[in-house]
Amino acid sequence: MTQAPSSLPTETDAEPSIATVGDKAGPALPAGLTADDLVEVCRQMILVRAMDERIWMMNRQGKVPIAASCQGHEAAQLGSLLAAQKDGDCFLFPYYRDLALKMAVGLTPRQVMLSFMGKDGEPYSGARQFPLQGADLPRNIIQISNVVAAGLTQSVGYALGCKMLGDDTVTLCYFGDGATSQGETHEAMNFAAIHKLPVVFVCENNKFAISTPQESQMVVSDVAARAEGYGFPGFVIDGLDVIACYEATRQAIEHARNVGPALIEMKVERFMPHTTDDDDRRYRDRDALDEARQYDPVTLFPAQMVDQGIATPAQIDEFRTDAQSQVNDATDFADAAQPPDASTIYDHLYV
Amino acid sequence: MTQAPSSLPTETDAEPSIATVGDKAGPALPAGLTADDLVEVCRQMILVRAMDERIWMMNRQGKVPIAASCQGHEAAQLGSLLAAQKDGDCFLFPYYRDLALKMAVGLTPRQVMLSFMGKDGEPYSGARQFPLQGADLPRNIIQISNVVAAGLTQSVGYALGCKMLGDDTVTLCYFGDGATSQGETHEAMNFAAIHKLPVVFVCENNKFAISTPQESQMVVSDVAARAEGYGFPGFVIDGLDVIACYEATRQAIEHARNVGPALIEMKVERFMPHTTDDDDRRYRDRDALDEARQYDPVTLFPAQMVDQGIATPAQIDEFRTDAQSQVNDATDFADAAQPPDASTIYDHLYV
Amino acid sequence: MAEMTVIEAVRSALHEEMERDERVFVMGEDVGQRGGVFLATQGFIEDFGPQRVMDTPLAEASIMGIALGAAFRGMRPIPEVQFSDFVWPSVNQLIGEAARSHYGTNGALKVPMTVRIPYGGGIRGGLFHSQNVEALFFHTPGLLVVTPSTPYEAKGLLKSAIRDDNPVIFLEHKKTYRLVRGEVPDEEYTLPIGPADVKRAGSDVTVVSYGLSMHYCLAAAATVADDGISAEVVDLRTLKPLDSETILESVQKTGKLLIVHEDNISGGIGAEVAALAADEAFEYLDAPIARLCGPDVPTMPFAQSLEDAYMPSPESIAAEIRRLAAY
Amino acid sequence: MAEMTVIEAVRSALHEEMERDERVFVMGEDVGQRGGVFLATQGFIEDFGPQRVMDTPLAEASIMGIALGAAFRGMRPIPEVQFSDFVWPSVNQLIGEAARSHYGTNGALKVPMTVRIPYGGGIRGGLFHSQNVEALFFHTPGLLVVTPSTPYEAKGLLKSAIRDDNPVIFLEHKKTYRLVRGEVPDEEYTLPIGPADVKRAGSDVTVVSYGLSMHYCLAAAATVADDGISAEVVDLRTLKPLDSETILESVQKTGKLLIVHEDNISGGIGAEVAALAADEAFEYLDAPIARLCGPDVPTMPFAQSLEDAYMPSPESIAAEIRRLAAY
Ligand SMILES: Cc1ncc(C[n+]2csc(CCOP(=O)(O)OP(=O)(O)O)c2C)c(N)n1
Ligand SMILES: Cc1ncc(C[n+]2csc(CCOP(=O)(O)OP(=O)(O)O)c2C)c(N)n1
Ligand SMILES: [Mg+2]
Ligand SMILES: [Mg+2]
Repeated sequence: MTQAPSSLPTETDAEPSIATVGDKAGPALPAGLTADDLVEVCRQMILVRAMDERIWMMNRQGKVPIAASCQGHEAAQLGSLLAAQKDGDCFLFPYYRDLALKMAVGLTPRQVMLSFMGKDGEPYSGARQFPLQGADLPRNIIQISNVVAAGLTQSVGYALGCKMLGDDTVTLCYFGDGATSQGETHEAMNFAAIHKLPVVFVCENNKFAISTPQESQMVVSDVAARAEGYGFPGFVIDGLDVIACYEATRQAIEHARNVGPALIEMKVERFMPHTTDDDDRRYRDRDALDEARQYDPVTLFPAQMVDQGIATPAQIDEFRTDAQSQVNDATDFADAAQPPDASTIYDHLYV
Repeated sequence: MTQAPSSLPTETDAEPSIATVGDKAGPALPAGLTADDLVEVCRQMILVRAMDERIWMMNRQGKVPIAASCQGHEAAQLGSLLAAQKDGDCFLFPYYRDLALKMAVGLTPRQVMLSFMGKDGEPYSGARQFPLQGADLPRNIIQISNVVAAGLTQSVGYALGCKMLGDDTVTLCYFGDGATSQGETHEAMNFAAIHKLPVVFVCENNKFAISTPQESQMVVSDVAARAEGYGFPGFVIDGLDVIACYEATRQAIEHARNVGPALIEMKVERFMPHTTDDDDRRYRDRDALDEARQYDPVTLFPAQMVDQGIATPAQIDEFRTDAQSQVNDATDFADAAQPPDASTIYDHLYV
Repeated sequence: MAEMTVIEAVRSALHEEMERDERVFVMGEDVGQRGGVFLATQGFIEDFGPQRVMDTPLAEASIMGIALGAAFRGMRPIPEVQFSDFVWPSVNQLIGEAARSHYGTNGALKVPMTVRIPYGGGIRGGLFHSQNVEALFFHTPGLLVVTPSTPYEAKGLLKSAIRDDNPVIFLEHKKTYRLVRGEVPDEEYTLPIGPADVKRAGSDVTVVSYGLSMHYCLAAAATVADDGISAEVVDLRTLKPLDSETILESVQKTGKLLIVHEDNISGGIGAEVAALAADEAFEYLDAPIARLCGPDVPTMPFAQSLEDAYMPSPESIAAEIRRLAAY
Repeated sequence: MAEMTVIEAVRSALHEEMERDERVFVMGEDVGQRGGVFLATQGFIEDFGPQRVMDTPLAEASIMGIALGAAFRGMRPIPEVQFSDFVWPSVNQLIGEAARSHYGTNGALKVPMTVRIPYGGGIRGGLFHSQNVEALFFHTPGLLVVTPSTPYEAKGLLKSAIRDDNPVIFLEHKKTYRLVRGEVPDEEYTLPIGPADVKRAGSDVTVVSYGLSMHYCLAAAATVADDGISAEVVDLRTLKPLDSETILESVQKTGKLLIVHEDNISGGIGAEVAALAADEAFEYLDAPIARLCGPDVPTMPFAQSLEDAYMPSPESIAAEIRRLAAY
């Protein structure tokens, strides 16, 4: 039980593989992926980044009360999601930083902007909650709250329900490094292991919980090291590498469906302050941050796709233009939208 | 950090060593121990067992509302405690099954019996709580409640306080296998590791949480396997072997004081039902239980001490006689004692 | 009609609902081979197998979070808290998450989950095996809170709770488990969540209670009847929603209100019942509103003398009724 | 006298007490370099070092359990909950363990620990950054619960809390942090935990409140004064113990009672205040006891329109005072 199945990536795969992907004489496309898939990831990345930047700007204009940026997490979220989408039978419990994931499942920029501005028609909670929190059931997503780690046991319970009902569904649960300190994370992993549940734990480790660096959160260098104590495999992945995240998630889904839980730790960077309320200059080394930004996946991945002849420069340009116009449209649309009617405050308290 | 210090017992020491101890040509006494110490352990064991049996009987007579028996845990508790006592600067957070430990620190049989019968003069809580729950500060013991695992973070906080105040004290925290499932156990261990606190986590693993066998509680075979995920050493010890428990605790205390936390897992047996309220015939295999009882430390350890020429048969006989008379005296005393005055119910609500 | 105890009624309701609907399952510490520490699920593992009668690790927060997740998938979990005292580590999942899942998704998610919690004192449980935990759940919008007092109510209300699509906190008073016996229909029945029940009609004083102390109120009412005092005893049965109509009707009739519960007085259910009457039945009140409740100390101490000092009793209740009647 | 905001007053109290007593230390998420998300400990790490200004992992239960253990050893920890909404995973350590440590050891242990909790809404916090959590702590014997409304109270009460040997739940309303300014003495002072404060004297209606809504009550009282209605505003300041004397004195004078809070109405603090008056000031009451509180939905939704619909406001309070005055 404590051994990794041979098909799963081993820790040595954790070496940054962007260089390999960028290599013109690079390897064949990973199993199950087409060039179109990767071009689509380029499109999503560019769109998400444009949205993310606009949302931040709207906060500064006083129109968006709060936002958590996903800048630096895009490769991890989109690579991982691509595996879930290819699989076709996955259910997702994301967390508040998963904007790329929540958009790439099909939510429109207009819906996203309604959410951040708290307007009527908001898709997750009817604007009762912080942006994109609640549920998007048509797209297989539940995220009840932003109470850190509360979703982990729920995702395990969802996987249990699936198993009891005979579904083939695999549940993917996303969370940050900070969430690993919570007792419920331990409880969730232990239970999933005992019942060999079809669940993948996906840690987006950006090495900070708000201002608290990883070394103040844990002694070990990898969250994945905890998996062994539960008797399931844990893997460390370069979270700036779309393909590596895709591949690890793909194999983890397979493992989850056939054997039991797996833990994937995607090492990512948080390029922005924790949220729009945060000022990271108090605690974040600027040089280290500048250095990290050199590896921005939203710059590197499209460039590599072009280098590899998978995408054309024209396509990328078009994505950028298109993203700006979609973001503009969404902003205008949401700005003009109405807030929910005050009388609805009592709706849906009980079934 | 994840390496065990070379002085600590390694996992191979986990092999039952009673045979070795019992060997007439056995090894010299372990570091720091005298023959008198071991004879005293014999005395304590015999006394505790006599008390434990009497308490159970008193429950059947309707005079003790509830009791958890320590039968099968005596070697672990007394061996471990001996190390703490020899050290001379330890503070203890035991749990509800630690009768041997709570008695061996110096509580009299009369005090113990007052506690189980809920009478005035009860030493831990003034009979406000279940037996021997509360605190015995003169003997360096705190156990606020029997809410499983609640004491772990408190013990870590105590160790933090000691460190902040510049004490040399090492805090020992005792708990069962069941407690390891609780989220707070994870949180306590992680925090202790980060701050390199002087705390020893002592798991008395009797392989059952009430009726729930270890395999329904965890996938791994050793709780100690979790330690690595926190970056401190974990060790598996034969908990029926007084000397092994002494030695492991001694070294763990040293490690805690000089390096940081350590986890000791003492594999023990629970010879009795969970508590006087339990009926273990519903879930416990009788043959396995009978087999386990063959290794009763309260029978074997004194016999080995006699075999080794450390104790004399006459001494052991005297311990038995003496234990019975102490237990009789304690029972009569507590039976005749008064309940606390009803008017005291409002005392000590606030300082 | 069969006579049974409260625990037998609970067991019978659980068994029938598990037979009726495959999505219903129980989970908790020692519910399997052991059949639960109070034997609510005795024999279930033989009838339904270990998956639907699931022994969990000792970790309450996960029991609730996992039950909630399974409910999202359409299962109808019945997580058990072994003793109410151990519910605290799990309350974030109950009051933070479960209670808000429907509201916080604008109606998208349902939470068909019934949390069974043996609670209350009078059984020498001491500080950590006696707690009354109803006040927190009562204060949480989105939850239903049910407190049956008799086998008839326990069975009928538990079946309704299991069929309800809202999260229900189902509180079973431990001391009633074996102490209280009563008639239970042989045929299938349910009782609606919500309505209180006037367990004894009277005209001089209204006594509102629930759970174990409701029985003490009935005993007290019988006692004072000998002195010609007519007490009406209202059994709340459901705390949330509170049946304000039945309470107010009774107070409008008697003009005098006594609320009795074993939970600590300050901020207990009695405060809300008093506040309700002081607002909506103000014109009818002929006496100060009285509460006879557990004192403000951390629940019943272990010693018999101290436990007795804590608990409301038929005698102390009768005295309070007499005082009000004479006002 | 210096004018400062509530958060500045909190910071000043913390700093002074940490200077005064080496055993006082703060711990919590991001209290170190970040200085806390509300900057209550801004600059502290430079002054007191990382051990006494301790960043913890994201794990609330352990924050409380560890603080409690350190208090047992004689330290005087001040654990911070980043937002009240995240206190739930830790409540077992607070209401189960800390509140009972003195009582449950028959007086052997003391718990000199002050839990700072920013709470409350009106800041677009939505369901999970706005919660009122006072009712549970109010209902727990063994705790003290403090809810300052102004900088003067925040500083004086926080200093008393830190010096107290009982566990204190210190609730700071987030919206008052920067909104409410006021005079604070330059010299050392403390305010006693317990007494309420009559913030405005009046003779027609008693208005009882605390925290943010107390300010709305003052505004409402000023408004209705223009119509010749004299409202007395009682700021509870401390919820536990509740200053029943001040409340009852006021009600005996005015004969009319309105309780205002932002927390959900059912089972909130207002219920206890109403129950108290309905019992002990019954003979003086000239009108039904009224409560104007948050509705029974899971706290303030995120959308501005819904948040506004939730919150009591000076206007809605004034209307309620007028209604009572006219009764
Ligand atoms: C239980 C709980 N405690 C505290 C918070 C406040 N908080 C929000 S996010 C956060 C840090 C989370 O860090 P991590 O899990 O690493 O995710 P990241 O933001 O870095 O992606 C904290 C402390 C919370 N939301 N929930
Ligand atoms: C939080 C909590 N949940 C449940 C219980 C009920 N309970 C008491 S002891 C116990 C089993 C504990 O097993 P373990 O930790 O292995 O200790 P052992 O009794 O085997 O020595 C349970 C479930 C409790 N006391 N506390
Ligand atoms: Mg992080
Ligand atoms: Mg055990």
